[in-house]
Amino acid sequence: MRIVVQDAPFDFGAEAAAFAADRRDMGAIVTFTGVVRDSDAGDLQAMEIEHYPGMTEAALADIATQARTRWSLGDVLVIHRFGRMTPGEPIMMVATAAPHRKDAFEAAEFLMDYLKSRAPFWKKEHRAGQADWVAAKDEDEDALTRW
Amino acid sequence: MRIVVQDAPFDFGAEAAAFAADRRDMGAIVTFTGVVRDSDAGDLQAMEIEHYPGMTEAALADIATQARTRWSLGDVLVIHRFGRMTPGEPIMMVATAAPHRKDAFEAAEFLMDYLKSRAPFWKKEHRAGQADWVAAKDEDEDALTRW
Amino acid sequence: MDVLYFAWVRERIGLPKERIETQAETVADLVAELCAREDRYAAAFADLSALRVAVDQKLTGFDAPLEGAREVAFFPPMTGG
Amino acid sequence: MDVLYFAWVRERIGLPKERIETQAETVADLVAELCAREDRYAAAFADLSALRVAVDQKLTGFDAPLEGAREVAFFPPMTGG
Repeated sequence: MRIVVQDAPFDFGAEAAAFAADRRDMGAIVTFTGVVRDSDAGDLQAMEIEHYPGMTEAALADIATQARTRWSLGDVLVIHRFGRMTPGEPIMMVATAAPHRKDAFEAAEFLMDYLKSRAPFWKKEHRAGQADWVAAKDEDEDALTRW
Repeated sequence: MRIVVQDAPFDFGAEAAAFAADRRDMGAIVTFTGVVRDSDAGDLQAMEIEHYPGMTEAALADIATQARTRWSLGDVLVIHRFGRMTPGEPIMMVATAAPHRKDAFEAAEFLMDYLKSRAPFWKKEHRAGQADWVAAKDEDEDALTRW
Repeated sequence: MDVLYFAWVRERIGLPKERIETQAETVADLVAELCAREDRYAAAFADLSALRVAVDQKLTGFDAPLEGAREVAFFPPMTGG
Repeated sequence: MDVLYFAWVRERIGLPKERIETQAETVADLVAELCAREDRYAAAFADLSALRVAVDQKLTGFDAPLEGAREVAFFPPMTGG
């Protein structure tokens, strides 16, 4: 299990390759990557992510440990950035390795659902002349009820 | 949309990185990779995959097109190998890009469920002195009923 | 018509592909014709529930008509992914 | 006790962290104390349903006791991922 919280960009392909390498006993690897999505108007200049140092790492480790308890997993990776990033840049990724695909998929979705609403990150969108905090969505909170 | 059927190994990290690159309008990228899993006894020498040239490509394209009809997707990638491979080698991968994570996850799971039971591939496991065709699992056929 | 066999169906029948002249109206009729020919066919087609069939590279059922078909393939349930 | 503010709560109150000496028994008591101090606190805490609280870096509710707590943090619903 590896949890990384950093402001530096990360190399999604290299992380995915390293995570998947030499998994002779894990038939299924799932990755999810969140990318800074431009606004529909195409005017997003930057996404800024604030976090709560200390609690962030603890919350992510707790979520990953819960996933390992609930599903048969060989390994879990969570990388989440904070600071300023531009459209097209990866914000975060999770990866799961499991003997079977159902466990790998469900655990990755569980990690994402919890990470969205239970890890202390806050997004702010910067457009020309204005900056707005992204509001939490009811559907993200509702997504937790399925687990 | 890209469908690849080949006997050569593929570089999962490089394919994942290329697929995820420059997705300014897609917030969510999901990948699934299937890896040759060793037997519990650790005696699997090779996995051999037979396929039906022509029908394979058509079936994969049809499954990917169905996914694009059912979910809001920006792109779909399917790579599937045939021939002989050893434990730890990637057999296949799918990747989906979508504005939102729910679409990316569901479409990737749909692709996998259909690809398991509706694309003309057959696996044979080689162990010391014997080779056995892998039997289809009822649970893989049952997985289709959820879509 | 080209008839193709894959996986253990291919192994049991002993060849991957053959050209067959037939007046069979459905896949089931073709199977009956083949089974009447030689034991290896009868052995391969003994349990149709363990087999799948594609006509012109599309999955279909054993009651599918063969009129106009150029290619019929028999194989076990698929195990991709 | 250290009190931390994040995102728009931090912006409204005007600082990320402060040390507060308090006898408040619960988080709600602490919020009432802060609101009584200055308008910017009252503005930040006007709608508690729009806020979340962590005591010693664990998410909890506004009725949570503060006995022994070293750090309390207030912030809006999280938007990670």
